[in-house]
Formats: sequence, structure tokens, C-alpha cells
Amino acid sequence: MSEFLQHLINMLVLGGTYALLGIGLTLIFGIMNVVNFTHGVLYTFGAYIMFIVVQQLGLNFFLALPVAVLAGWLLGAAIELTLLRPLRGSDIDTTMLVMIGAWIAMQSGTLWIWGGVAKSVATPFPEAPLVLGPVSVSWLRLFVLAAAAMLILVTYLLINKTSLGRAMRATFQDHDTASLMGVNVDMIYTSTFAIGSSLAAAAGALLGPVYVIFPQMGDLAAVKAFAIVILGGLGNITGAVIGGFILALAEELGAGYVSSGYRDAMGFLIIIAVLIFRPTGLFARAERVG
Amino acid sequence: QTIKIGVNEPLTGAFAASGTYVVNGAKIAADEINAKGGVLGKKIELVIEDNKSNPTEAAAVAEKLITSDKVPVLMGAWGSSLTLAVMPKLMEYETPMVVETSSSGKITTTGNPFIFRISPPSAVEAAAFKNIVDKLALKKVDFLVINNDWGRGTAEDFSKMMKDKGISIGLVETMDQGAQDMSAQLSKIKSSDSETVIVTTAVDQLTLIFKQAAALGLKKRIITTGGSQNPDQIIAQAGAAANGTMHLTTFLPWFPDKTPNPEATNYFIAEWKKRGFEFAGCTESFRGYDGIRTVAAAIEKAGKAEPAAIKAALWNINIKGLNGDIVFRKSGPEGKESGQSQPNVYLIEINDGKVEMKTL
Amino acid sequence: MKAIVTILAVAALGSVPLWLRDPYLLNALITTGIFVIGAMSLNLLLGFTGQLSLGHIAFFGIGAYVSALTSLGFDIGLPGGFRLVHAPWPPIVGFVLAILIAGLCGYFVGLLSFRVRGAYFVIVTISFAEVVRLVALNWVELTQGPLALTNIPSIALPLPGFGELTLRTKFHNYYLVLVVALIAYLLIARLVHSHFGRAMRGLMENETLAVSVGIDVTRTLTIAAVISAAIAGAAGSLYAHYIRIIDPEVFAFINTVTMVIMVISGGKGSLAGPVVGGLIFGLLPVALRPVMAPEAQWIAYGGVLIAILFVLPRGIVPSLAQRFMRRRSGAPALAPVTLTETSAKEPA
Amino acid sequence: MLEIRDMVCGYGGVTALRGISLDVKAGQLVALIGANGAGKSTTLRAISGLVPPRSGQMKFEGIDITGARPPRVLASGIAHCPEGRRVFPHMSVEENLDMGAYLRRGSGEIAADRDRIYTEFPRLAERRRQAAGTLSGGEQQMLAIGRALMSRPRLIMFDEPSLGLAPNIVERTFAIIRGIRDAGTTVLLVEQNAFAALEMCDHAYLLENGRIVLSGAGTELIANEHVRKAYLGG
Amino acid sequence: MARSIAMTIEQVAVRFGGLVAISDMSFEVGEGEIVSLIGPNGAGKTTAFNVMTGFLTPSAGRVTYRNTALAGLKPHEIADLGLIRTFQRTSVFPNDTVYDNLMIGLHRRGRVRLLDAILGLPGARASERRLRQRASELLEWVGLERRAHDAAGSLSYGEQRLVGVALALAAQPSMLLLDEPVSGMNASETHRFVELIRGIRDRGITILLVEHDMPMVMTVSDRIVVLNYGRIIAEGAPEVIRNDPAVIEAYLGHGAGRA
Ligand SMILES: Nc1ncnc2c1ncn2[C@@H]1O[C@H](COP(=O)(O)OP(=O)(O)OP(=O)(O)O)[C@@H](O)[C@H]1O
Ligand SMILES: Nc1ncnc2c1ncn2[C@@H]1O[C@H](COP(=O)(O)OP(=O)(O)OP(=O)(O)O)[C@@H](O)[C@H]1O
Ligand SMILES: [Mg+2]
Ligand SMILES: [Mg+2]
Repeated sequence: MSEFLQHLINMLVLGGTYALLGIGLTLIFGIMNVVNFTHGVLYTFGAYIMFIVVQQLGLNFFLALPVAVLAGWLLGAAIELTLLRPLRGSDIDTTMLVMIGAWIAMQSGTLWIWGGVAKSVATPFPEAPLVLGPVSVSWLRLFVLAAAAMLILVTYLLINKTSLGRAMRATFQDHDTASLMGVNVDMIYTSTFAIGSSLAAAAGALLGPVYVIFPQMGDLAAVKAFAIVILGGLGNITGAVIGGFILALAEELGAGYVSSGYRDAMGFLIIIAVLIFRPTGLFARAERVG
Repeated sequence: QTIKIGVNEPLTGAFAASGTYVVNGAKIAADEINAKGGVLGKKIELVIEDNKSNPTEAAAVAEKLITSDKVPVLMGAWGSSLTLAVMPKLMEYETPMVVETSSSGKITTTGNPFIFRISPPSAVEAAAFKNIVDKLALKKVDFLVINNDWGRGTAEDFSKMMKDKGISIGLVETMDQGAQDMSAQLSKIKSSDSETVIVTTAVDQLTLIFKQAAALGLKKRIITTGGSQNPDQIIAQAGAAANGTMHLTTFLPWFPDKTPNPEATNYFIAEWKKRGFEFAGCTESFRGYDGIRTVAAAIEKAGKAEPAAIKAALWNINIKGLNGDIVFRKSGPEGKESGQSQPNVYLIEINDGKVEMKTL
Repeated sequence: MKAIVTILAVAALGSVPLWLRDPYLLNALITTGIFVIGAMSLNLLLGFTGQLSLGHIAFFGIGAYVSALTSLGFDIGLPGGFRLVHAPWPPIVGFVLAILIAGLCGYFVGLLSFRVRGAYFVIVTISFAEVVRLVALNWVELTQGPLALTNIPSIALPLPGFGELTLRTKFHNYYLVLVVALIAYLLIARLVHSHFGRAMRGLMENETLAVSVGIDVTRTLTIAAVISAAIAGAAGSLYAHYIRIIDPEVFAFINTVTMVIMVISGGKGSLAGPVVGGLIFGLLPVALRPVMAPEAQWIAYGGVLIAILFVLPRGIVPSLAQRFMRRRSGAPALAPVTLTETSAKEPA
Repeated sequence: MLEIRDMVCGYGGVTALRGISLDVKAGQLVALIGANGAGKSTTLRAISGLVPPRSGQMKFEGIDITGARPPRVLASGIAHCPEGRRVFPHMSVEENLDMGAYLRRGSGEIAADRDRIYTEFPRLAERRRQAAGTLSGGEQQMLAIGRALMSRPRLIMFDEPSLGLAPNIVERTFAIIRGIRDAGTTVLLVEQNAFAALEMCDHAYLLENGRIVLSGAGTELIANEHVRKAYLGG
Repeated sequence: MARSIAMTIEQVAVRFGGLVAISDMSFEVGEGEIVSLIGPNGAGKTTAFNVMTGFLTPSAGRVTYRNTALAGLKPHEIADLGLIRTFQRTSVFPNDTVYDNLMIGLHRRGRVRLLDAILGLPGARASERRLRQRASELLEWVGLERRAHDAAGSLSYGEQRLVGVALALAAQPSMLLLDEPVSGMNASETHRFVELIRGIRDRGITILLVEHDMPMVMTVSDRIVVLNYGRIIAEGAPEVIRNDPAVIEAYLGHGAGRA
């Protein structure tokens, strides 16, 4: 029983992590329809910014977070301006491949600059966990959970309740018509990508200290992020959050009660199963023919 | 005019960090040898190629080193699947290779007479651990191992050894290479009735495991194996969470005097620091250092830089490596045996952020 | 014109081992060739049905494992205390079985995953490949898991009257790969220029409309998936018998990515695209190796990829074909122009 | 108000407009008619900046808007209700209408305009929260018209507004169009229902193969033999 | 008129969540008849087409075509019965040429065995020749020969609608469901289209037409069914419908007599 409770707590913490990974990608992949292979690199980038600011410059942990978010925003904007804008209107596979190129180049760049040895970041949280009866959880991860919840909420409001968010959705549904409505679509493209990137960097900045920081850390994170976005339905933030928790639950119970070798397999099997039942994710958009 | 030695290591991809360490160790050895006049009156030259942590590339790189660069001998290829991929090429071109890191039992048992391994396969490590086990008073152990040949081999060989000793085996949990969250496995181990966990994986995952185990309030004795633990990195990154953990290791850079070859150890560590590398890298890089010294010794002994002669000479060398005598013994099917040397194995413990040698 | 180019290209490729003596380069060509076959099979799905499979390596890997296990034999326990023992068979049988079983997997994956489209299909294929990888990793009794299958024999061709020809040398393997590649190419070419090819294109461009004129989505896509998987399986088999060791790493995502790079950079939906893209990106690492540091090689690799797409956004072959052979039959004279891009590019 | 001189314009390899000159006077309702593929929609797209002109000149209220991008054209006072509905499929009816007022400020006035549109097209009011992509064809067309009206332009261009609308709704739509003209907004109307368009317009142009071949008052065009035969089915 | 019945629609209902798109709709279409289905926007006409062609499963009721119940059949299986539709939204294969669009449309006619196609057997080649012949005929029929080698997506709106109709004809219909075929055509073009439709009917093809162009509907239909809010409010000959007060109120408006 206590083992089960511990698994549930783990699921909660891990699910928050996954949701955080998912939301940045929901913008870029779900709304903007760019198969963003650089998502993982931006995640890694956010983590390295934390490392630089906290470990190398010796600045405050909480100060480093907004710095990482801002850096992610800038890098995202730069990627959009240099790599995506010239290819506007090419098909989705072409932009995907450009993003693959950027992923390969940037990841190797990270390796070149910082080397392959993993880094870690000191945090101001106590090392002793919070113990609640038979279960315990680390303070750092509780903080991450809270920060994730906040970022998710902010993103949700941005997309669904602001005029910018509406313009973003409109642009990616029909950019010609959006421009006829007076939307500066170039600006929307750049800012959507930048915001999505800054969320990826935020995820890296929050999770880098939880785990360790190394050049390939983003790869697995990105795969999971894609899975989460798909589970929840493209562009659906609430869906991404729920998708994150489902994936966490599948993995946690898979490892706990099936076999740890098949831990990730459980996650993937859940995805396959969900999509067979609901081919457009858990929260499908309404569509019609004719 | 130089003597070329091929070095086939992962410098990019998943194993980049470790491969780079090994290469740095190898360079120290080459420079040291050349400073002393080289071998057979010629300087040695390392031809270093990146196998991209990818078996296909590892085989291609071996092919390139042998056929284009015409190296008479190789060192490599870090991971077991990389080394295994290279092995058919060694047969094809009849060129020997010194294996410095790979631990898969298969490497020396499939009948490839061009393989000479200086790293301990898990069976050797288990055998060395046997003597220590009694003193630790183990009763029941769980395993948490990386899901590759190394982790799985360790779990298998250690279980066998412990069963013989009357110790019962509990859970055998695995984790994927690259996995970052092991909470699920650790939660399961937390609720089991064993008192000790044997953990086998690379240093990054070890750090994560210690941190996550502490966060979960897992209070069992943790012993790591494999010699890649890099305690300094663990101390630096896991902090207090690393206290009380024990590690089976093959090299003791903290206690040069206790190593089989204190002089070489001191030289190596001094050189390592001089070159500005992180001290933590020592426990990986010394294998590259030993590997090249092994190769050089064999060339010297062979009297010429030719594959067949070097291969023959490898059977006859006896040098003092940083972790024990490097003497190859026959392993594998008769007539096509590979060489395997027997390094020393030590148990250390981390206490208050310091490495202590466990006197047993 | 097209025929002449094709014949010249085949003749050029066929002559390579006669003058290229460097075994390293030949080795690079052989492994590249194997991946080109994989890329051609991926192109059948991606380029002609529009379904991007990011788990294509699964079929390649399944082919490799089937072929290796057929020729090595195995002995596994089954539920209920039974044992399944298989004595080694000749590798050529493994090759055939690899094609059949990979094709069969293609069939099941097709049935399952063609319920979903687009991004959802992408994720299902990734998931499938990961599950297969994890099975290969964890079903140690059958696959040896991470311990790898080693000592896989080379393919031997039975020559009636002469006994067997074991294809051990690079010379032999080069021609083996070339022949398999040619057959795969012809097969795909025939298929996409037929009635089935048109059905696939219809589905790719407007599925609702295609269905309304009587095109059976599942059947069409499944045919494409089966043939594609079977060809990938053949490539995997060649790989296993050439490299002669196989472990779950073969399912690595980067291998799928390599194929995707070959297809899209060369030009998806064009027959020659994956071949051209494949040769470039198969041999680029060889060319970069001597001139720069390992990390820089990857950066350059990514850079070249981006540069190609900037200059030729539709992929090398289609973009060049469009430039040099405007208004030849087949290619639409007047392509639809999506509006805002033109306004972004053309001077006002 | 709007002057176009010798405008040439096309897509990739083809030229769709081969030198068009036309004038829209303030307060007028001007109709543009022509066969399929004549270039009517292209003319509107060129004005709103979706397709950049290759040569020629466009002025709106004396200001040069040649080659201006759509947001600027809209900001200068020209709205374009595009052909083929083009609603934002995954957004609700209400959000679509709000997109029409994207450049406007003042939420009170916007809400009032929205309510006016709901009164004109009660169907849309019933469907406020429905995703626009699931509306019926005619409902989408109503939404597209409503959305264009939301921007409160000085010149509004409709591309086949009656497309797919029920006869009674067509009547209402034409009444709305006449109504906004009467209220002082200038209208440029492309219509396949040539008879209705010519009947209600102040001035009309006939486009054939990318050229203006005829222009005059609506009644003149109705009387024209060629027009009767080719466009009015008579 | 003692016609045999081609299609029967019995008590069909369609709901989307809480929204009732069609409630209890029943009518029949006779072989060789031209029937028009009209009604206000959002009345459920396209939805009815979607039910008849298998794109939607009705919440209740059944549709039978030539004695085959359509329940559970997939759209392509229904198309195989010869029941072919066009779409209200322009619908073409945008990146293929107009000619290739028709070649794809000829799918049903061009079926050959997979192996024959791959091996390029004579049967497959002869079939290809026939298809090309037929594609050219259709192209001529809709008057788009000039645009044969342009990508369909580059055509103007009205031209794309023509391609849509040609595609449906290419699929060898025995019954054709046309969803607003003349929207986007002017009166003269519509006249020509009416002739085309009559020609199609004369070849024995049954036609069910959805259209808001009243002059056209009135001239071409044998019978008209009027739908409002998913319910049939009137049914009968054009003259009857034209003067039905309920229809005038809900749909025609009072100016309908004009134009
Ligand atoms: N997106 C596009 N890409 C390429 N060519 C186009 C595109 N849109 C239109 N054309 C071409 O430009 C010409 C004029 O088209 P336009 O859409 O302006 O005609 P139209 O008069 O509006 O016709 P319709 O009444 O059918 O809507 C046509 O020949 C058409 O093929
Ligand atoms: N997928 C869907 N989800 C929700 N509502 C839908 C969906 N499809 C159709 N509807 C609603 O059902 C009603 C009937 O739509 P339908 O398209 O059948 O109308 P129609 O009679 O064809 O109208 P029109 O003449 O405007 O084309 C409409 O009110 C529409 O909003
Ligand atoms: Mg038009
Ligand atoms: Mg409709």
C-alpha cells in the first residue's frame, strides 16, 4: 500500500514535469504545425543557462529562472527568423527537416562548448525530503510542480483569453485570412515560436537542477513532449496537461508493477491504445466533411 | 617516420563524455612514451577516430584505421556493442585490438584471437568481490542496473556469485540508458525486504539515483559496481545524498600509494591535472592510459610494428598498469582464444563528502 | 532522356568496385546503399502516401533480427513450459523470411495505425518502433538483448552446379546491395506509376475526396505499408549479414532520422530522390571526417542539410527537375501558389 | 476613393490580370462581373495586398497602397471578405467575429456591432459557441460576411457573398450591402449573380481574361447584348 | 410514374452532441429521377448527403440504395455501389494536374490486380490506355481542356467546382449526389450546366441535387423535397413547392420569383 502511495506521489510529480514539457510544444507543434525537432535542444539550452548563471556566475537560483526563459525566447526568435521565415509556405516536411538539421548542429554545438560531462546545479532547497507518513517527496520537485502549474496557467490564459492568443490560433488555421483581419502574421510566427521556445527553456531550467545537465538530455524529453501533445490533442493545453499525467501514470505503474525494462514501453503502448480508440487524441477538435 | 596506433572511441553521441576521457588518457600515455624516446626508436602517433557511439560507424572506423591509415594495432571501442561491431573487422584484417572499457563477457568468449582486454568483465569483478562479501554481512540484495550488456551481465554474474555464498537475491530492476527518472524503480526497491542494493550504471545515472533515493527516503546500503563511478563527480553533484554509498572500483586515484604502481599513478594524475582536465575524469581516462601503454609495450616486445608480431607479443607482455598487472590470460574457445588481464578491484566508501578506502 | 540518365547512373554505380580499391570507401558505399534501400522504402510511404513514419527503422530492425535469428538458430521457452528450438538455416532463407515477416509487421502496423493520420500517425510509428526496441532489449532469451547477436554468417547464394557462393568480400556485398536496390527501385517505380500509385496520391492530397470516388484507404495504405516494410526488412537483412552483429541499437531513432534526411533532402515523392539524398548524406560524414573535429562534423552535417533545403526547398531532385525541365509532361505547368509567401518573396 | 491604374498581376508563371484600371468613387456600390477564371478574385486580392502587383499603381484616398501588405491595407480602411468562406475552422463563431475587429479598440462598440450582426443573421446567434468549421456552408458564408463587417471599413470588398446562401438570406445579404452603401460605406462587389449585382450597383465593370472589357452603369450593362448572352443566361 | 426506387431514406436522424441536425427524415428517390433537396442554410442537406455516402453514421434510421442497406458500409464501399457525391466545399486534388485529377477519379474503372500492375502485364497497360481516353473525354465535357496540365489547385474557384463535378462523373456513378454544383457559376454557365445534368440523367443516372439557385432547381427537378431544421416540411413538383407558403416563409423569401 505504501508502495502504491509512493508511486502515486511520483506520478503526480512526474506528471507535472511532463505537462511542463508538453505545453511549449503544444504551441509550436500543435498550433503552429512545425514538427519542432529543436524543442529538446531548447530544453537543454535552458538547463545550461541555469548552469551558467548559478554555477559559473554564482548568481541566485531564482534569478536564473527568468534569465533562462528570456534566453530561450531570444534563441527561439532567432531560429524562427533565420531558419523558418525563409521557408514560409514550404511544406511541413521541409521545415521539419530544417529543424532536424538545426537539432543535430545545435546539439553538437552544445557538446563542443560544454563537453559531454554532465553538470549539475545547486539549488536552495533542503536536501532532506518532505516526509508524509509512508511517502516522501523532494522540496525541489514540489517547487517544480508549482512552477509548472503556474506556467501552464499563464500559457492557457495567453492562448485562450487574449487577443494575441486568438491571433495566433487564427494565423495558423488560415494565415491569408488572418492577414486580411489585420494580423501581422510575420510577427505572430516569430512570437509564437519564441514563446514556445521560452517554455521549453523554462522546462529545462526547472528540470535541469532536478536531474543532471548534458548535451543529449533533451532528446528523451522531446520524444515525451511529442507524445504528450499528441495524447492531449494538437494545440490543446488542457489536453497536454492531462496527457502528461496519463503518461506519468502509465510509466510509474508499468515500472512498479509490470517490469522496469518495459517502463517506457508502457507509455508507448498507452499512446498506441489511446490513438486506436480516439484517433485524434483524447480531446479531439470537432471536424466535419462536406 | 612514426608508429601509428588506431584509437576508435565515441567522441560524439551518447558516450561522448567517456570516450573523450579515454582519449585524453591515451594522449598522456603517448606523450609520455614519446618524451622517453618512443618505441623502437620511433615516435608513436595516435590516429584518433570518432565512432559516434554507433556500432555501424565503429566498424567503419576500424576499417578506415586499418586500411587507409594502415595502423598495425587498435585500441577501442569503449562500449560493448561498439567493440562487438568492430570484431569481425579484426578477423578480416588480422589486426589486434586492445579493449580498454567494454565489459561484455561475449567479447572474450566468442573466439576472436585478436582481442586483448584490460578491463574486467563483470564475472571478474564478481569474483574479486567475493572476498569482500563476507565482511559486509550481506543477507539479501536487490539490483538496479542499466539495461545493457554491462548492467545485465553484472546482475547475472553477481547474482550467481552471491547465491553460491548463500545470499538471497531480491528484485532485479533495470533502467534505460539515458533515463532520468528512476523514482518508480527506487520506490519499488524501497518497499522490498532487502538491505542492500547493487547499482550498476554510468556516473550520471548514479548521481540521479542517489539524489532520487534520498528524496524517496530510501535507506538501504548502496554498492555500485563497474568502475565508472567517478566518485568525485558523484560527490560534487549528489552532495549529501552520496554519503554512505560504497563503490567497487578498479582504480584509486585518491590513494596513489595504495595502487599497484604508485609512480605511474602519481605521474598520470599530475599530468591529468596539468592539462586542466577535471579530476573526476581520472577513473575513466586511466584505461586509455593503460591501453596505450599496453600497446606500446607489445610493439616494443614485437620488435616491429606489424599486426601479427604485435598480436604475438601481446601474449608475452607484463606491465604494471595503474590498476594491477597487465598480463593476458587465455579466454574463450580453444585455438582461438582472446586475451584477458585481471585488474585489481577495490571497495571504497563515500563519507562526509570524502572518499575512504574500505579496509576489509 | 530519363531512361538514359537511369542507365548511365546504374552503369556508373555498377562500375565502382572495379576501380575503387579502398575498402573503407567501399564499406561506406555498402552501408550507405543499405540505408538508401531503407530510404527508398520510406519514400514509398512518405512521398507517395504522405504518411510520415518516424518508426521506419522498426521494419529494418525486424528484418535484421529475423534474418540473423534464422541463420543463427535459437532456443526459447514459451508459456506453458514448451520450448521452441530452431536450428540454423542458410542466411538466404533468413533474407526471404526477413522480407516476409517485416511485410507482415507492416500489414499489422498498417491496420492499426492507418486509423490515424498526420501527426498522430507519426507518434504511433515512433511508439511502435520504441516498443519493438524495448522487446528486442528485454527479451534476452531470444534476442540476447543488449548482449547482441554476434557471428551472424554472411549471405551465401546457392549456385546450382557450383555449390555456394558466400558473399563475404566487399566486392560481393556491393553487388548484392546494388542488385537488391535496383529491384526495390523498379518495384516502387512500377507501383507508383500504376493505378495504385494514383490511389495513393489521391489519398495524400485529399482523402475525403479520394474516398468519395471509391478509393479504399485502408487497403491502399496497407499495400503501401506492406511493400515498404518488406523492402525495409530486406535492407535490414542485408545489414545484419554484412555488419554481422546486431543489437537493439539498430532501432535507434537516429537511424530513422537518417532515412528521413535522405528522403526529404533528395526529394520525397520522386523515385530518384532517396538515392541522391542517400548518397549525399551517406557519404557526407566520410568526406567530413578528415577535415574537422568530430563535433564540427555534425555541425557541418546539420548545416549542409539546412543549406540544401534553403536552396532547393522541395528536395534536390524535384527542385532541379523543375528548374531544368519546366513544362514537361507530368509536372503541372501551373502550380497552386499559396498567397502570403509570394507576397513575402516577390518585390512589391 | 480607390484608383487603380494599369495593374498587372499573377501567380508564379501566369499572368492573371493584364493591365487593369478602375475607379471606385466614395459612397458608390461598384460591381465587378466576369466569367470563371476572368480574374475577379485576383483583382480583390491585389487590392488587399494578398497578391503583390507586378506593375501598375493603386491609390486609396490619395495614398499609394501599391504593394502594401494586408494589415496595412486594412488599417488604411479597406476590408476584404474573401471568396470561399475562409472562416477559422477551430475557432468559435464569436471568436471569428472578434477576429474581424482585430485592429479595432473599444470593446463596448465591438460588442454592439457583434450584436447587430447576430440580429441580421439570427442563425449565427444560435451558433455562437460552435466551432466555425462545423457550420454548414451557408452559415459559414454568413459568418464570413459578418466578420468583414466587424472591421468597420470605409471600403468593403465582397467576393461572391451570395455563394451558398438560401434565397431569402441572399435577399437579406443584398439588403445589408445596399444598407451599408446607403450609410456611406463604399462597396466593391464581385458577384456571380450578375443580374442582382448589376441591378443594385452604381457602376459596373466587366472583366474578361484579365482585362476590363466594358464598364458603365449597371442598367447599361444589363442592356448590353454581350452581357445578356454570356452572363445573364438570356 | 411507375419507377423502381433507387434510394430510400427512412426516419434518419443525426445529432451532434446536443444539436439536432436532422430529425426524422424519410423520402425516396426513383431510378432515373432528378430530385432536389432544398432548404434554409443549416437545414441538414449536406448532413443528409454525408449520411447517404457513409461519411456520417446516423443516430437513427436507415438508408437503402438499390436494396442494399448502407448502414455500416464505409464511404468507398458505398462509392462502389455507384453512389457518388460532390462536395459543397471545393474539393480537388490540388497538387495534381486537372488531367491527373480525372485519372485518380477513374479509380473504379481502372482496377487491376496488384501483381499485374507491378509486372506491367498487357491487361494493366490496356486498362491504362482506356483510362487516358476517358479522362480526355471528361475534360472536354467540362470544357477544361485548356487547363488540363495545370495543377487543379491553381484554378479559379468556379473552375475547381467544375473539376469536382467531372471527378464525380469519372467515378462511374449510377446515382449522383450534387451538393450546390452551380454555386460560383453565373446564369449562363448555369444554363450550360443544366444541359449537362439532363445529359447525365439521359444516360440513366439518378440525380439528387442540393442547390440554392432556385431558377435552376425549378427547371431541372422532377420533384423537390424541402427540409427545414432537419425536418421535411414539403415535398412535391416544382410548381407546388414554389407556391407553398411554408416554403416561401422559411426559405424562398418573397422576392423568389425574380431573376
Ligand atoms: N492560387 C493560385 N495559384 C495559381 N494560379 C491561380 C491562383 N488563383 C488563381 N489563379 C489563376 O488566376 C486566374 C484568375 O483567377 P481568379 O480566381 O481571379 O478568377 P475569378 O474571376 O475569381 O474566377 P471565379 O469566378 O471562378 O472565382 C485563373 O486563371 C486562375 O487559374
Ligand atoms: N460536425 C458537426 N458538428 C456540429 N454541428 C454540425 C456538424 N456538422 C453540421 N453541423 C450543424 O448541423 C446543421 C446542418 O448542417 P448542414 O451542413 O447539413 O446544412 P445544409 O443544409 O447543408 O446547409 P447549407 O445550405 O448552408 O449548406 C448546421 O446547423 C451545422 O451547424
Ligand atoms: Mg473568384
Ligand atoms: Mg450544405
